[in-house]
Amino acid sequence: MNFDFSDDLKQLRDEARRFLSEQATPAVARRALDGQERYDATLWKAIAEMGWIGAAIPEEYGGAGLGYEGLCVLAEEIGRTVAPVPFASTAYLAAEAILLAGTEAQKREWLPRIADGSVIGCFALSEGTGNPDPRSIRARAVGGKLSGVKYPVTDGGIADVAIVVAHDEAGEIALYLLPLKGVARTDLKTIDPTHNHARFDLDAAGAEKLGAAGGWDQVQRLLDRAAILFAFEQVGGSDACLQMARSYAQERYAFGRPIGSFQAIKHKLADVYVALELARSNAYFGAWALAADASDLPLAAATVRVSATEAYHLASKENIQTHGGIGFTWQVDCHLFYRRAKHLGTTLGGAPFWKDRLVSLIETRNAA
Amino acid sequence: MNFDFSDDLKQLRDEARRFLSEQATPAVARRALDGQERYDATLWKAIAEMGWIGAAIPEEYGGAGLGYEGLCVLAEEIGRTVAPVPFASTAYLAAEAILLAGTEAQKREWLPRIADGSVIGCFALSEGTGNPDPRSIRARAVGGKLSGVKYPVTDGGIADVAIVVAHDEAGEIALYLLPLKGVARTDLKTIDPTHNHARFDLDAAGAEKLGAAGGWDQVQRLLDRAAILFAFEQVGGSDACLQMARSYAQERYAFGRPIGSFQAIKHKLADVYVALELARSNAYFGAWALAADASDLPLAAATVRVSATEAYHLASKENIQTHGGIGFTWQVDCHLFYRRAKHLGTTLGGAPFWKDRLVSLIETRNAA
Amino acid sequence: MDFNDTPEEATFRAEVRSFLQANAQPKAGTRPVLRQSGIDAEGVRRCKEWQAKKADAGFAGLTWPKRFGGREASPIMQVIYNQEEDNYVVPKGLYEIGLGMCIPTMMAYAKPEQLERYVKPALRGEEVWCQLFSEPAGGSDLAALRTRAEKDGDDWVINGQKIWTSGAHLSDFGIIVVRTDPNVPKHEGLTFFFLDMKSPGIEIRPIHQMSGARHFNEVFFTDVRVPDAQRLGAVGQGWKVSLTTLMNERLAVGDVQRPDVDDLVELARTVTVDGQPAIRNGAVRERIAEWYARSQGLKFTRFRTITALSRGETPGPENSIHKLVNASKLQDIASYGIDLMGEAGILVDDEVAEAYGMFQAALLSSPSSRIAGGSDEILRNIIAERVLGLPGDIRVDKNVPFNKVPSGSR
Amino acid sequence: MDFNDTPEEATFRAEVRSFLQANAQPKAGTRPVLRQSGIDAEGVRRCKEWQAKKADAGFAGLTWPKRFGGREASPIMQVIYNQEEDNYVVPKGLYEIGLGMCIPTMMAYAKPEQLERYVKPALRGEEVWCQLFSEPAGGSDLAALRTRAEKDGDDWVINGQKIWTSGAHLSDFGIIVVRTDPNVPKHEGLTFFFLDMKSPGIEIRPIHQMSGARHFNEVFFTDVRVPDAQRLGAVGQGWKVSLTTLMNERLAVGDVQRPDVDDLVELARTVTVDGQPAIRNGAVRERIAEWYARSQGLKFTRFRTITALSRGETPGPENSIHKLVNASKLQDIASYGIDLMGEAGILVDDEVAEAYGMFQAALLSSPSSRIAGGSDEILRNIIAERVLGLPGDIRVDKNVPFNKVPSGSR
Repeated sequence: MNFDFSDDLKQLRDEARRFLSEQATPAVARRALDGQERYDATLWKAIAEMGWIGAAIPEEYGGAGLGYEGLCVLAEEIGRTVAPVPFASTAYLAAEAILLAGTEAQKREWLPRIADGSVIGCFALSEGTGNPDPRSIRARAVGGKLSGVKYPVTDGGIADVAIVVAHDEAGEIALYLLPLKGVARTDLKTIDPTHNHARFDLDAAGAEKLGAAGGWDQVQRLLDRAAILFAFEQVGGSDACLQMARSYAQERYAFGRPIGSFQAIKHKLADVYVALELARSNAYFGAWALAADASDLPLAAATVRVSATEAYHLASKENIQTHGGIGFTWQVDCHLFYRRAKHLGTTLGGAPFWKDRLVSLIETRNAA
Repeated sequence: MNFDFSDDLKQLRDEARRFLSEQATPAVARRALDGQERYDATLWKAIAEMGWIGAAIPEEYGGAGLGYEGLCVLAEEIGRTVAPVPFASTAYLAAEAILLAGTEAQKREWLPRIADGSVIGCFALSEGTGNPDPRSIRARAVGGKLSGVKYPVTDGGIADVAIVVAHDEAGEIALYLLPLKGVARTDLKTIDPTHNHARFDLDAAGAEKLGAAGGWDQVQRLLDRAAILFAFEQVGGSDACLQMARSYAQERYAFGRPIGSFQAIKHKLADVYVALELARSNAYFGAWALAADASDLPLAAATVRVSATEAYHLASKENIQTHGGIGFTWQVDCHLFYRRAKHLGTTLGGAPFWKDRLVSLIETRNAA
Repeated sequence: MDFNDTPEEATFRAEVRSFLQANAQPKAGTRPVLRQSGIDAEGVRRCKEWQAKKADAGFAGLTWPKRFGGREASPIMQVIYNQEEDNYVVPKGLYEIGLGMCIPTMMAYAKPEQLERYVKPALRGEEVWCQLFSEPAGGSDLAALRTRAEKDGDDWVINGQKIWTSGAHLSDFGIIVVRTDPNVPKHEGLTFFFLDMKSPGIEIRPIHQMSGARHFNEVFFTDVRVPDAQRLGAVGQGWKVSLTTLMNERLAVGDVQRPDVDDLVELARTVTVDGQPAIRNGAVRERIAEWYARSQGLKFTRFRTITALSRGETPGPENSIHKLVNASKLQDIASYGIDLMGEAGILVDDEVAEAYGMFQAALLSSPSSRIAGGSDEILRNIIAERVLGLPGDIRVDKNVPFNKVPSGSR
Repeated sequence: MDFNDTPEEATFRAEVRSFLQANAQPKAGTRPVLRQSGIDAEGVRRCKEWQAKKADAGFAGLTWPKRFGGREASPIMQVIYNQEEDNYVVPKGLYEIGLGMCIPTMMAYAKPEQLERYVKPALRGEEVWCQLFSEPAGGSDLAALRTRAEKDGDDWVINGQKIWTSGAHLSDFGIIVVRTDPNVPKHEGLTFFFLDMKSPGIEIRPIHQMSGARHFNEVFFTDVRVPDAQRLGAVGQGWKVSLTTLMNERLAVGDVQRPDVDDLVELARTVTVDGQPAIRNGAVRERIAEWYARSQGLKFTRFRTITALSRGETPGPENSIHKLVNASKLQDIASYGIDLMGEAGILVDDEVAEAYGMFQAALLSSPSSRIAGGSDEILRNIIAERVLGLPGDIRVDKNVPFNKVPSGSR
């Protein structure tokens, strides 16, 4: 058994961590937070140049061909920051959708431009309030023209192309590839301003179907794969929060002793550590399932989604708590992670959705 | 507003506490625990003589006429012990059923003998695994003869009369009054051996319907009223556990200091205190609703059932935890309360049943 | 047990009601006020107007001595007033600290002529007061404050920094505790003053919270002179005076925080889970039941406190459970509600977001609820030590001169 | 990442499998063994027989030096052996402590001739060993032990009491740590010995647990003589020796505890909620999902540990998470399963109770899981201090002679 990343990938991880700790500082995120910019184009360009966006895209389509384990490793490091870049939207969702469902021509047209950073992607699933559900999809394509309302779309305001979930002429759920130039988009205010979010009002917008209609199953397949990659970001973010809390608890004194010597703090952070390690171990299994395209992938995805979402929410809120008063001020970074935790934990569907799905998958497995 | 018991009732409470702390010691419960006896007849007789069993039974039926607040006060004190007496079965269930549904003649026949302790009652609802549900009732009366299987019946092996939930000839759910002499009963082993539990195998056992058939609503009404009285026992038991844990934490030293000076213990017991106080306050509202026969009674009952069940389970398990190794030995009393907590928390239906019911009642209230 | 007023209480309640009916707007809808981004000039004007009206009608300082414009009423009357006022839209947020904490401390320690000068203007709302206790290095360790005062002639000269001062920028006066002797143990070297917030050398900066709110301030002191006559209590007795102030905090009734469980019920009727209203889902029902039981438990705990008050008893540290339970409940309800909304749960714009963005606002404000005014950890300590009688934490700073106590790098 | 054995591991695994196939019964059904009321004479016979067979086949003491009958294999081979053995019904419970903790301590500290005498009989299961560390006054504070030994000629004379000694009544020998100097701080006055459990003056009494089990014993020492030659390590170095013993505990793999989440799933298909199988209820599904995620997280955490082992790394204190998570999960699953059963949830008779009474048995055994072998609180301390590097608790007993340390009344 070898249930760990290879030395090459660990080296990639260390390099990524070093790069991001210098280039993707909270100060960078704050430019988006304060509304100065909708994403950090410089950072995005640098990430593209290192080949990260196309890490899991095969070399024939312009990717780095590092495979999914490589993308997982990078996801954890990106999650460790609150980098204001459309990495998840582009690499885990748009590129994955095209890889999963696109025709050969579509792959050749789009993937190289995604991999080199010249095209930003996004995924337009939701139509207002609600967790992923085929019954909630009203968007419809008629004669290659998409109509409907989609919101919120993460990175929708800055993307060049969207993968849109809509009904085709036959009433089947399908994925559509929608170039966004000229499409009516409105920016939305959200709890995580370090990512752009937009609303699409589609009125016969020109789009092409991604391969053949795959129905809701295809959407779910995309969500499953993305859930594993998101989980690595969540694990990275949880770890960042735990490290922040730990450092603060070692350095901050009250009653003449480091606050980290009080069991109220020690045991709180031990609980965060436990949640993080469980999530990390489940994420490793997800990475294996993704790389091996295992039949266990859906179950692995739902499992890690549940534990990683729990871990990041816990780690980010208890990081604030450990910091005390300073922790809920705007100028201290704790809240950036708390906001991001909730954003990552609701995009792709919230915990209630994934818990229910997890049990359905257990039932299916047991019935088999 | 006067949201507290009267001075008279507080005096009753103090007297009851004094009496029980002397007469209903854990040593008494251990005689039942060790299988030496199925209940403590001496204690039962003493309780009867003080008029506690008939506390809420009107004087015209031989009761003390103290009202429901009085019975609540006594319930808390009894709950504080793990007394091996059929108080709940007799006073909260059998007597209450007769008061609620019985004819005048039935009241005159049975209540005085219940009040004076000469008749022990019990309530036979369950037919094996499952929470209260009219669909689970198979027992049936034909021509005044009851047939079916009922288990577990708390105190069923020592009772003289049972209130049995069964279908009448018309297929309606009704309460039946079943004298137990000659009825086939088998003792059952349970997690709480300080109460007798039995299985009834009824084969055309002679019984009489309690008043007119009231349907499941009548059963639920009985459960609601009993839930409030049980809650006072649960509050008393939780408080006993908290006091045990608190004393132990003050007296037991580790690392040169009382273990109660460690925040792991302090904060654990603070959480127990919080759960207990919330339950106690909800119980007070239940006592008011019972005494006033308020329309809020069902909602009050479900609410306090949820919080009292949570409080007692928490208090009893963390009492063991606070005691450490000695806490899980047979000879230390912690486990008597842990067992009793689960017994009280499942009789009348477990927390999942009552939580669901609570929300149904909120929905009904909101719709009104 | 009953929920009825005594005849005296009923008379008073009727009086309050008719005052409020004549002078204030009943709370109409259920839409909560979410973003409290501090009080602007117009807000200050409305607060002052309302306070003057209350004072003129005899509803300000209900429990205060008559010679200061009070009624010498029992605390239960204050509760009744608050219950009734809560049904109306009235301007809030300017006087709670001054009237609730500062002036009572003055009444306990200031000279008669100072009381003549300050109490009535405060009661009528003409002068606003703030409380300057917390410091960056202190946090939960309130007494570890470092702002120092040195005697210079008849004055004291204050240097240092206070933090988390609500309404400092709107205040005319403040009460402050400072260190006058760093060579003795923590609690022994403190002295208490009141001061003019317009004194030279005071600089006030608002604190920007993660929720966007700016309720609190940092207050910097550079050679601020305070006459010794404005000292409250003896030199070195500042901690004892502070406890008087903090004791008055205990009775403050927390505002109802939204979303509460009723808002979650409403949300659960609106959003769907697996094609059905969320309220039909067992998991949602279980959460609602648990939070409902907790909310009701707090409500009836408050009723027990009110009963004790009406008997003339003094509520004790057991009241810590309200904030402890409420703060986490708020955070958890907010978080869960957002999860039910799915991806759109992140929307905060009150025109677009479900339930006016109430859940999102609470997600961002609740972390401060778990910290400000006594963190979860401090509240559990209070319950454990002062209610349950468990031993205190081991105190390494006990009997150690303050300037020898380890203080770390942050 | 892969789940494959290395060629060497695969060869070894095949060897283990063929040994087990030839010598043991595969686990047939799923019915768990619930009541482990200690090992009777027949159980001892079967344990001894099986251990001899294992030793003869070279599967006992896998990681031990060859000169003592071991194979000098890497720890991963032990893991592989355990994984495979876990698929078979084999007698257990007699040798874990002796071979896992006592003999490794002997190997580190005993004289060569003692090792010649004791190791092989232990490995073949001919002699049983126990470990005498815990005391009533100690608890989590293991080193606060009071059993004393005084030098008398070439012997030491032991008086006092040990507790929680598994298998004491079945043991031939034991290792023990005792206080030889109460006038120095706690950790400095201890000395370590091995002794004959049949020595005069030893009295063994079983402890009756709340679950009904009688795994543990109290062991009383009255003037028990142990030759100085049986001392392990120097006088006063007993704590250091104890740490060697305890370090060997860390690798012990916890048995799978039942009911686990799969049992809850099975139960939820059987019992009904509101007329439907419980598994259709959202609340039940949510719990199942959360516990499943936790169980899987632990499983894969173990895979990460095994990977580290197979690379020759030594697992550290992070392994504390297994017991911490499992013990509460067991208690919670047991409690919740019983709640789903309603009133009949209290039945314990395995013929009558749902799921063979597995949930009820766990309700009663799980409290000990949260305490024995490191309480929840100690495990969180270990994680906080040794994994996260947070400061230790304030130690009032540090540098204080043991007989001057406050010890309370219990």
